[in-house]
Amino acid sequence: MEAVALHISNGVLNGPVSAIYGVIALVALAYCISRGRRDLDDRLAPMAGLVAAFIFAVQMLNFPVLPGVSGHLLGGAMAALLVGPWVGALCVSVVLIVQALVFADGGVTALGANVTNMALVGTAVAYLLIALLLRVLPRTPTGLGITAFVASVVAVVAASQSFVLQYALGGTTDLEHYSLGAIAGTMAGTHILIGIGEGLIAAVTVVTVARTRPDLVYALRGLRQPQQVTAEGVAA
Amino acid sequence: MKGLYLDRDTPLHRLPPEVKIAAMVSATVIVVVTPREALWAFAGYAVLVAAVAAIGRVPAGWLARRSLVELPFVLLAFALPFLAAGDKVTFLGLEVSRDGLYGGFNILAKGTLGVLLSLILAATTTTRDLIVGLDRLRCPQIITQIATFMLRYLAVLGGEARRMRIARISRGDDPRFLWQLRGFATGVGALFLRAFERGERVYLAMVARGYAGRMPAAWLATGAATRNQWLAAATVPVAAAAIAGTAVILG
Amino acid sequence: MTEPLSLDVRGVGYAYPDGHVALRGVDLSVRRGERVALLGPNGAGKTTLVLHLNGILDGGGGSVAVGGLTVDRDRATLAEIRRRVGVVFQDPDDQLFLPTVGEDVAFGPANLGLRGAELTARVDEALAAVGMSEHRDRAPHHLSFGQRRRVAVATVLSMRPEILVLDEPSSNLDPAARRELAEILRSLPVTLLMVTHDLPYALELCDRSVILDEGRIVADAPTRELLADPDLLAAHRLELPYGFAVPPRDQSSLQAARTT
Amino acid sequence: MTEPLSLDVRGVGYAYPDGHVALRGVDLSVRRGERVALLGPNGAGKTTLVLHLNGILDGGGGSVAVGGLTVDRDRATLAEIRRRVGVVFQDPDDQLFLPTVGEDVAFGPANLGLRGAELTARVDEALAAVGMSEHRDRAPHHLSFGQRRRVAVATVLSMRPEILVLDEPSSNLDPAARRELAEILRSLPVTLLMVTHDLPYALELCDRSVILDEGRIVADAPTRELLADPDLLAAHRLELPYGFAVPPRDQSSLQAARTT
Ligand SMILES: Nc1ncnc2c1ncn2[C@@H]1O[C@H](COP(=O)(O)OP(=O)(O)OP(=O)(O)O)[C@@H](O)[C@H]1O
Ligand SMILES: Nc1ncnc2c1ncn2[C@@H]1O[C@H](COP(=O)(O)OP(=O)(O)OP(=O)(O)O)[C@@H](O)[C@H]1O
Ligand SMILES: [Mg+2]
Ligand SMILES: [Mg+2]
Repeated sequence: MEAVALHISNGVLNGPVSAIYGVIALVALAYCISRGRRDLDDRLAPMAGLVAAFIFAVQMLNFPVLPGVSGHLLGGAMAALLVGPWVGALCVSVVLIVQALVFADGGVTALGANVTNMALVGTAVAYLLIALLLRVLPRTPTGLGITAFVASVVAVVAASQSFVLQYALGGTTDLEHYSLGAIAGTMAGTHILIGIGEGLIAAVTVVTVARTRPDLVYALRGLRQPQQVTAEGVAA
Repeated sequence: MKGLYLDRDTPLHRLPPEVKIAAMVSATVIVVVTPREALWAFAGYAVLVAAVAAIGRVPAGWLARRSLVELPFVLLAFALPFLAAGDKVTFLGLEVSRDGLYGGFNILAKGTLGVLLSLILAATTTTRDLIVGLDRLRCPQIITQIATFMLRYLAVLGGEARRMRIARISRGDDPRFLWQLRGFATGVGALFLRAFERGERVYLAMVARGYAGRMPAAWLATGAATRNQWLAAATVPVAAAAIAGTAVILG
Repeated sequence: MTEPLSLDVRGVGYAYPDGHVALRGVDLSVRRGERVALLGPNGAGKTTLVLHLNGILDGGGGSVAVGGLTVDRDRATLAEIRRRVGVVFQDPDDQLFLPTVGEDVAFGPANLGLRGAELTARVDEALAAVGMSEHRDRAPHHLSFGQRRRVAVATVLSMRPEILVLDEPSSNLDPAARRELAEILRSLPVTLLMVTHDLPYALELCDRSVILDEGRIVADAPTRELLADPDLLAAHRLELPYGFAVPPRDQSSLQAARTT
Repeated sequence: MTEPLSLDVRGVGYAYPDGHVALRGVDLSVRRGERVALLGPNGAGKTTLVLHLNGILDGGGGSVAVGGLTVDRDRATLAEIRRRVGVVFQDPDDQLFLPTVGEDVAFGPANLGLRGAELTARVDEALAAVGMSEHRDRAPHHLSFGQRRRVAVATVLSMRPEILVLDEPSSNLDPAARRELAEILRSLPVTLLMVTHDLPYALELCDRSVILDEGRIVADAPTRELLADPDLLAAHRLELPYGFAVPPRDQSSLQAARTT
């Protein structure tokens, strides 16, 4: 498969499948909006903007994975770690919407499919893993770094498999030399490499933030309360 | 952030953003649902797109260069005739799959037309207006809010990266590449944090001036679309639908 | 007291997320229409205190009330408080974010619900007050630092707040702009809290001064008295600048008369 | 002349990418060891001129030479010029970028090749000079504005440049820090160009002053003479602050004697 850029353009998927995914994406986003609204306070609103901007910027860096094959980062895991699953999914969706409208990157009719792969599947898988890993790993910057890395790799591969599924359901052309299994295998292979690159960036970013501003990491929420300071001193 | 906006003064530029978005999306949907065998419908669309581009004074060369984002899918389109299943036909002296040939054409034509329509929208509408348009199309506020901040933060990221560069070169450092300092990664982390803290202060300053989630631009920008403007913009999807309809009936 | 205090700060403490304690129990009350200078060394906690006055920072204990309304997390109360208190930040780059100067100055009043001609009039007036009318359509980040500071002041003047809180408004202003700002501030019928390191400026504008040091209020007295106490000043890294002599009282009121 | 000029600016013009013209032919020469104040209203082009002195901006015509070396795009020359000229920017956020104060102050001398104990000594000395030694391990962006300004000064002091260019170094400093900085600057055997809006500070530190307005040098004279010409000052939005009187000459030299 040459097309590893996950921004599916118009005409790759047939009408019904595009429409079904459009509906799936709309319903899921509506749910994310209702959950995300509660999260989006004075701290998270600017963070959500920055996470979206950061994902936007790193998605512009297309880097070669194999000769003739290039891919880009997806950012779902980093979003889930920093702003949580609901706002995280919204951030990635905003990136995809703006890319489709402003940079003609990814077709508007494939927006539902693109949102499903990168914003929904990517963020959901990442957040499940994060929730799991943070239960076993220590809640230290190192633990968080490992979590970010693993979640990124798995989420990227999961997003690529979601694309394979869409192609199997509604690809406008059947392929003969490639069985579905082979396509899935190739996609997984290249996306493990992309995932490793993404995992490194996500890990370093999240670790830097966790070191200086642990209050900003959604995944560490509830660990820190504002300290009470009185004339007598700092209360524990 | 400017995006792909081309600063001109044309009827297309003056059209309110919400009608342009609606027209672009509906025209794209019509293109995508057109049966791929209706070859000449695509020729009709191409003429339509060229006409719209001409009204917006969007140069053809610019469109050609910018549509390279579609490249991976073009490669897929050219590969499909050789990879796809089904009967074989001879095309330009090569034995290829008929289904693959159609499939390749399908992706190429629909993909290209879609990209061109998006590019025309991007060339005639500023990013800020696009958000105003989304807001007027009843896009949930949380989405437009994140989008506004995203555009704002792209500028902050750029600004902070520039400041960091000046800080370094003026103290005797000689970077060939911005993030060479302590490896790409630490640079990214530091930039992220710095941009966040700047953006956080900016956000708090906005809140201090009464910001509550909606940019005044959404209601200040010169009036929402009039009926006539909706009608004018509707000509594009309507023309596309006419082409599609004719193609289906005749084909 | 019949009228509620404009600002009523009681026992406010604050520690930054990295654990650094900035405020250790601040008490301060300001009556309506008073003009108070907030003095103190670098790192004393002045900016941190300012950020508490409209609920941007909180949660470290103590309470802040503005015109009788207590700052808490309730959105409606916060919105009302932010409508009353206008804050000019120390760093103009934190304050300006829109693509043009005009839009930035219109942002606050637009959020208050102003539209059309009324909004335009507010913007014109605020820009004229800081001498930036001709730069209305330029991008704020393409201005000089001092020009940005002036626009930052305009973004808050245009909101006509009841209480004006300024964090070092005169820094980076050219001398004429510094005096013009003093004239504007003197002419406004508002409660004023001004952070400054410029003691002559404090004397010129504010009858009362408080000194904040290490997160506590350590002095609160008429400015003229404070400036006459070199030991107190020296204990908090304050001192009168080279060449400056506190003008006799009558001359200072003369000066005030001349400029109004 | 036997010795090359420290700074030799000839006919420098500059327009920003958005078309705004900031400099329209600036001529300025500064001899070695001179201390010159650069005065002028907001938006006059002072910062733009400063950014030309170490080649951060260029290409608008004219030439800049530093100690005989002409600023051009050649990497080696630029590196040498940046080693000689230390610039303290108007906005401390433009200066500080490393995770801790100590690293930031060490960055410049480390680029000059210093290592180990020598480097540590430089950093200690520079931080002590601005009174920030105890904040060595903190993150610069978690400091107060005035603390950041002090660290910004330290990052350049630690490089011991031959020519020190400071863009409003005293703004946001508390009064004691302002005086301490004056003492440091007076004690350094360097060529000094200081942008300031603080005329008493200019008088205290610099014998010579130039006024820049609308991108041109409009006056160049001993500071004392300039400040005695109210019409000239007023024409360029400069004026002496409230309560300030130019001290008689002997007192000013007394003051200088007292502090050295
Ligand atoms: N974001 C931050 N994170 C951690 N500590 C901080 C932060 N901002 C300020 N501080 C610390 O809190 C203390 C008070 O800072 P604040 O900015 O309120 O001082 P200030 O009185 O305004 O000083 P200045 O006159 O320099 O502006 C200082 O010791 C400072 O180092
Ligand atoms: N990045 C920029 N893009 C466009 N114009 C700019 C930019 N920076 C400054 N200018 C303009 O160039 C002129 C000179 O600006 P400069 O920053 O040099 O002024 P300054 O003398 O340092 O003023 P201040 O005392 O306010 O710091 C001003 O009119 C300003 O608006
Ligand atoms: Mg402060
Ligand atoms: Mg300047």
